[in-house]
Amino acid sequence: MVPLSWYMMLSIAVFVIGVFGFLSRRNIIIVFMSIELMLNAVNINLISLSHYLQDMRGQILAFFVIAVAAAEAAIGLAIVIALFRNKATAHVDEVKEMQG
Amino acid sequence: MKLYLLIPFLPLTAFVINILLGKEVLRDKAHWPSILAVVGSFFITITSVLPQAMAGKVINEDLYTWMVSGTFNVTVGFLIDPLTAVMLVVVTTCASLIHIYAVGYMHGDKGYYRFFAYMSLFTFCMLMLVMGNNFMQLYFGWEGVGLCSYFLIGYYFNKKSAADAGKKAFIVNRFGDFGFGIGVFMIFLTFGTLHYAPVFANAAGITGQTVNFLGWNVDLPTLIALLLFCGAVGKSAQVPLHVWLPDAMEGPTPVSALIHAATMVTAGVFMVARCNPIFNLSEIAMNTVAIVGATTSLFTATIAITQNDIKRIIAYSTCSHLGLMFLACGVGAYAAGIFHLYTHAFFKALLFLAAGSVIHAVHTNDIQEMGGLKKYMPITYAVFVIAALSAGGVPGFSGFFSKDEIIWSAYASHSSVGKLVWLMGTAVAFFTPFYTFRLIFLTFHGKYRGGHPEEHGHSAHGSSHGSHQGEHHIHESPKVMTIPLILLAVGAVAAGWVGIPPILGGGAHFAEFLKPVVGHPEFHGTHAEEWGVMGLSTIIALSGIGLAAFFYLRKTDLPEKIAKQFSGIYNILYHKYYIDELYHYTIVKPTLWVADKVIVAITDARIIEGIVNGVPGAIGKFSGNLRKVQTGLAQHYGILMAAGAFFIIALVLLLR
Amino acid sequence: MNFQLPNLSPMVPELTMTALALIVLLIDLLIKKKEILALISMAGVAIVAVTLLGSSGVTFGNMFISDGYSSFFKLIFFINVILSVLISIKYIAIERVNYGEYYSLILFSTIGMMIMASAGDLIVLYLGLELMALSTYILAGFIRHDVKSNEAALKYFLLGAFSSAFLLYGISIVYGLTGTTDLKAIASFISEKGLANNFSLLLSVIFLTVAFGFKIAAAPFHMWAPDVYEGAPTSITAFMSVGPKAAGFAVLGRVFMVAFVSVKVDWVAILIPLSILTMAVGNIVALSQTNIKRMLAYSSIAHAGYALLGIITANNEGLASMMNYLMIYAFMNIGAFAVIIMLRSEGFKGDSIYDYEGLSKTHPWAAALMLIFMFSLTGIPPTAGFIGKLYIFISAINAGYTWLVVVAVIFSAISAYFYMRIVMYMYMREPKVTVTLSTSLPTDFALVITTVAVLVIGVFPSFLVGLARAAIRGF
Amino acid sequence: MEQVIMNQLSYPILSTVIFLPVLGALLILITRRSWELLTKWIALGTSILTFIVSLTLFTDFDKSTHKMQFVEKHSWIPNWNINYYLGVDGISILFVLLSALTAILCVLISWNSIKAKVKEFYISILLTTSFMIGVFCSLDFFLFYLFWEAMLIPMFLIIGVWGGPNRIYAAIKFFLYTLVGSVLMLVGIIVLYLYAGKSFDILELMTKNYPYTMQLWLFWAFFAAFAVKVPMWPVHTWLPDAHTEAPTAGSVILAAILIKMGAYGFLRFSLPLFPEASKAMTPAMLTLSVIAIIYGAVICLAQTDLKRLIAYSSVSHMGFVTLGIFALNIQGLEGGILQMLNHGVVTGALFLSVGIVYDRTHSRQIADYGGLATVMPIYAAFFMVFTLASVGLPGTNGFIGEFLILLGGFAANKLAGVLACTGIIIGAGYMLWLYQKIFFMEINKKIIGLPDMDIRETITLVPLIVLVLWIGIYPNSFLSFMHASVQHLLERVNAGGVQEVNIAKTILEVVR
Repeated sequence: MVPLSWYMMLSIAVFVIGVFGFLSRRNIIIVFMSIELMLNAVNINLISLSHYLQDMRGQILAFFVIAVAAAEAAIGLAIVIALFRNKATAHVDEVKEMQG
Repeated sequence: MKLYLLIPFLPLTAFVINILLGKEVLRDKAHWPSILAVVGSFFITITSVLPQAMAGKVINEDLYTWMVSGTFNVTVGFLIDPLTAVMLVVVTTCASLIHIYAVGYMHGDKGYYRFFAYMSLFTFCMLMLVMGNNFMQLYFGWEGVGLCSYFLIGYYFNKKSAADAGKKAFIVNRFGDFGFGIGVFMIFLTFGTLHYAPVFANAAGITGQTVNFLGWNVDLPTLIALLLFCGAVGKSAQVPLHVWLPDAMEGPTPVSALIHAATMVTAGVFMVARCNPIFNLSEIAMNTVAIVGATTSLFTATIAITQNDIKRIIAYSTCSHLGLMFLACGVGAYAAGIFHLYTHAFFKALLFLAAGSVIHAVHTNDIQEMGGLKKYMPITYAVFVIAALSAGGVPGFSGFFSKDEIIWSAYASHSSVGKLVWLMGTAVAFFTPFYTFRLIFLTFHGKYRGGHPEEHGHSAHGSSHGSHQGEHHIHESPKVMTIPLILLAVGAVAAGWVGIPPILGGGAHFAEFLKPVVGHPEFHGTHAEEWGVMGLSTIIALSGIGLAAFFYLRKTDLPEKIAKQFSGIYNILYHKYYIDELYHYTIVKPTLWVADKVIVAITDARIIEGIVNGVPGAIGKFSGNLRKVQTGLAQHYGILMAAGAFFIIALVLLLR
Repeated sequence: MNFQLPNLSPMVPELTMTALALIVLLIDLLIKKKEILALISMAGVAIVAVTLLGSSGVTFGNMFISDGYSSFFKLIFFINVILSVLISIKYIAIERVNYGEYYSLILFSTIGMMIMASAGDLIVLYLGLELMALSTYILAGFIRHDVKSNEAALKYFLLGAFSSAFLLYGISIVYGLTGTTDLKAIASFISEKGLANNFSLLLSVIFLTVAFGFKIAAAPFHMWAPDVYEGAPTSITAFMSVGPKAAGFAVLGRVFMVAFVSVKVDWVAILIPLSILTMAVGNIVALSQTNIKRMLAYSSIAHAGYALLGIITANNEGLASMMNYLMIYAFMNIGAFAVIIMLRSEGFKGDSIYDYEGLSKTHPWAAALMLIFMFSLTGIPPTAGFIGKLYIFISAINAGYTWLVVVAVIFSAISAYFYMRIVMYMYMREPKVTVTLSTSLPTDFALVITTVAVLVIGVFPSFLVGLARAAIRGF
Repeated sequence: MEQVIMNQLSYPILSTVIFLPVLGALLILITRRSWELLTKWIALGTSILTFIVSLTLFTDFDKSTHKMQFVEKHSWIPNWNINYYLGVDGISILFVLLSALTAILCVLISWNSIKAKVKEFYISILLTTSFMIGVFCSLDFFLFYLFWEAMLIPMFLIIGVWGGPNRIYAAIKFFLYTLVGSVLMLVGIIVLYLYAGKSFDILELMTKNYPYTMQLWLFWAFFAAFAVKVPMWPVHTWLPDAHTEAPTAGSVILAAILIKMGAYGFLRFSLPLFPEASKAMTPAMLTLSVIAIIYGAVICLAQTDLKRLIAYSSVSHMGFVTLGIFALNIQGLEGGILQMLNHGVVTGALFLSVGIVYDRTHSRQIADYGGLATVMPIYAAFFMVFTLASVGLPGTNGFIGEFLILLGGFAANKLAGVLACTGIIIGAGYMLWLYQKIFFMEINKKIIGLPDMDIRETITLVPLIVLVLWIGIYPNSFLSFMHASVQHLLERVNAGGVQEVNIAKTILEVVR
């Protein structure tokens, strides 16, 4: 039986990777992927806890998270395409028209 | 009906009539309301108030309550007692004669109605001051006369020197009133009321009381007396605060005669006499009054010798005589002081009016440009000599009796400074006749020195005029001016007879008349000493006249030689001991400098404004920097969010 | 097994609202004149507001609570929708984005908010939040041809997703600790098991604070707000500055006061510096703004700081004052945005504060209204802004945070400067550019509502305050 | 509540006095922009009507009791126990009348000097008047604070829109100065409200005793608001700017009424609510007042701008008022209140006169004037009376106020009294210097052909001349209003804590 703490450790690791990916990468798509990564880290955590607690809630929430993540991805890409059409850039750090 | 109420309110009505109707309606008839009012008051004083006072009947009634605030209750009330009666006589007689004189003197002046309006207002304030039955009304009259003197000195307001003189008079008086005001507060704090009757009745109660005043504890009666005396020093132009009186000569001559000779300046002496119960309680206060009086008298007498402006000489002589009055009060002889005030009013007013008539004729104040006027203005000359004799203290004239009374009471009094003050008094007795007769000889004797050719408008009195051939232009003043002169001359001679001392066979009625109010100082001194002192002062007076004659009649070049030889002393005297300049550099200039540099520039502009504009400015700058944190990059925002979360975790860990 | 439908009566407002949103979506296909859609949606929202009255109760195994607290917030959301729709009818026509989806997206976002307000369970809360967030992301980028709008949407999306990740992580930890996601169950679990100073619980509280802090634009997490408010279409900025913020506070109030009530000391200690920082950043940075939308963004951050005071008092009175504050904030904020929209006409952006110079000469009425809103936002008495602040300060001082109120009061005095600057430009400067106002009936109607509300509440606040107190009674 | 006498009159007089100007403002709002004359007449009519109505206050006021009169109390916001609670007593009644009178004068003086945005101007003037009267009549802290802050808005506009060249800086400085002060007071009010069991009723708050430390904190919170308004020494720099930049009517309102609210605040709130704290703080307050007197007076000596000089003279005069108030004895308090009234009349009149001259020469520099007495003799006479009143010459109202204050101040603290007296000397200095510079000496070529005062201007100044002389000669008609209320105030202040020695304990009794 794999102890719960290992899953927790995995989840934290993936989450941290996601956070750093989000903060450092220049390409928007990579940034999207790191958000997905963070969400999946949470899913791992939820599933392992749900199994550990023998309770269905975690898994139900995991499903919802996956569904929402999908919707988010769709909207995110739509926004990126709209932006691309106007400003032909795929790099987050070039999107700084507004500041101060 | 309280007839005496009319005395102050007649001039008030005259003032209101003149102010409202003067410009359009009365124009050059403006003098009628004022003259009628003041002569009316004079008539009422002589017929009803004086006899009642002689009969010993004292009136002390309140008209209406003026101010009520908690236990502080002040009324507008009237006190008629012998002292008030004397003052009323002095004020109303001088005022009436001077009003009549002014009709001639001010003839054709464009502010004619304004002049008479202010003169009536002045008479009203002086009468209220004199007749009041509480310190508040005294203060009211006090400031009222100060205001009128400001108006009248600055009458020729388009002249800068006149406007400055008016302002200077008012502000110097304010310095005096500063002490006087605090004195009045102290009286209220100690006695709980400001009315004369209760205050003087309980005056004895506070002997020996000490009070903590600004840290030192001071004997109460001395403190009150000295504070009141501050006011007197300011108003009666005594030494520290005398600078305004000579400049006050910028005003028209009737003003100088009435206000700066007969009435207003004597208010100080009246106040000291009125408050004698308080002054008697403190030895130190009495001595200060005596010493200040004596020094002023001597000090101004010496300056008068060197002056060349006819009115300024008489002004300094007024200061000197006022000094004598304070000297008398200081040694306890209030009656003598008031008696001198009474006689001084006549001959000093006469001197001023005569000088006015001279100026009116030659249109210049500078005696060096006059000379030999005897033959053109016989009446003025005669009257001038009578006044000079009386002022000089030549026996037989009123001046002699009152001055001698003072010198004798100084010598014979118990006060510790008596002898010193007596010496200074006799010295003054020498200088007074000297500078008065110097004036006469330079003005009326010798040949006419008015040589300046430029012609000037008739109405500008101050400036010099008259070419050599202008000499025959000079003529005697019109009737309306000479009659008052003659009447005053009679007063100057006869006024003194009412107070002839017992030693010369007189009944000293004046002192008896004032006894109930000011009491009678007990003197020690034999008849021989009295004769000795009187003789000494007479000899000195006559020698003064002789020296003046010798200097200015026979050897006219001598004064220049002496002046050059002792030029140091001469310059000091001529420049009035440089007091004006001293005040200017020690008080006026530093205050303006502080106002200009320190306050406007530093405290207000830099410190307070600095903070008031600085703080928002700093916030603005900080907001500019804080704004830069918003770089526009989404990832920077993400970093900051993560850092924020991390920061909170750290916070929680620390707090646990 | 018998399938028994749960009692849906508390859900009636949400259901009708969803129906309305779908209808609007369908009708959009059929008709050309999009204004009709606006009318329909407004009428629909009015109907839903009516249904709100009879809908109190708990359902779905108390995952969905519809009590006084949630209905008060729903009232705020409905007012927000109606006013936003009113001011956007002419505006989106001018911006040439006159699509029907605009209205349905607004309705979907409102549904999300309503669910958040009634969420009794962390999962339902998450769903409501995501529904609101996603629809608002699109709305933020609605002006497709304008780069600024796209950038706003992108930033909002990225940071929104980032914060919802934190939210989820927080929820998972709580779930791990207490084995449940139901707020009341969590509370009873914490109090029984005595998890008071358990670090992981605090960690989850912090993660939740981050997520909700992002939603209400509290200080360290506020960076998105200025850019998104400036970039997004003005009507959406108005919508966003009230709706999601109020929903954020609703959730913050419910989760912290119900679930974490026993660890009150800790989260209050967290929220105090947050509130001070929010007020500071909001008021100070606003001083040096030249774009009026950006300035109002920072002012809305500052107002979030004041509302946080209500949460910090951590008692019913505090929550009532916070609710009252948000309602008043809704009116005055949308009023101010309505005036900005009036300035937006064909060739004239009307964004910079210098465009307001001499407005009192050219359009005295618009200037007068803006003056009222500016004074209300500062919190000067005859206006509602003062009442909001007063109620917050009374409850805060009552809970012993006098020093915090002094700090808040000083910041509101600082805020006076940038609000007065607008009044100063309008009244004390000569007009440089001739401004043609694009007045339309709906915008005028919205302005009338907001001005009347600001002045009436300012002078007779007892109705609103009473409503807030009644709403909190059942909490 | 035994403290209060309900309104006996048939109609709610205080509410009418407060809301009549608002009604006038609404009327003006409706009139068309081009009918400027109609706007002016409506404004004048309303202000005169308000004044007449407020006169009935003057006649029906019962001087024997310290209780609040003409009281109206209606519940307003029950949730916080706030009522619409109005009442007037000896201290506040005079200022209601002064405000009503000033409104008329302001409308008259700006008849043809205000050209731009006439409608908004008269609306602001009427609103300011109504809020000011509201401040003086309100007995509920919330209502007081509402009027206190609301008055900032129209005043901000008056200074900012119709002011002089540097008006924006002056308007914002005025606004922020007052706002920062009053928000601290708001915190104080709420703390009081909560401590006194959730009640905003001032009279009820006055009956309670508060712990000393709390009193100190609250005293300083209230001090922040009132000291800015008075203005006391360190926080006065907004006054010269606001006065010089405001239009004539604006500076008249500022000088006549606005400044009085600070001192009124001390009287109505700081003294009765925090007696021990006030007593402990009196030395500090007296020093600040004395500094204000001397500082204000000396700085006047160095001024070149006419209005700025009069503004600084207000700082000096208000220094006297605060000296009177914190002397904490009957003479000081009554002198302070009377001096507030006098200062309102005199400085209001001085600003009106400056306005009259400003309308002709459009210059405020003293150097541009000279010899005006020959050009405009009637104007010179009027200005002379006001200068004398400002200098505090007996027979004018200034003297009565100043004498009582100095008497009270002297009794409270001799050093303060003596130093304050120097203020009179410097006061005489700068006022006479000003009068001489403008009216005497050679006629300045800039003012050769100036017309003298016309009917409208004379009508504006005549009532003030009457007031100056009336208070000067027979002050009891005004002092009698205050006796009961001041006595009650002193009992309240003395009741709390150490028994203040009644200054009238004269040695007289000791002697007898």
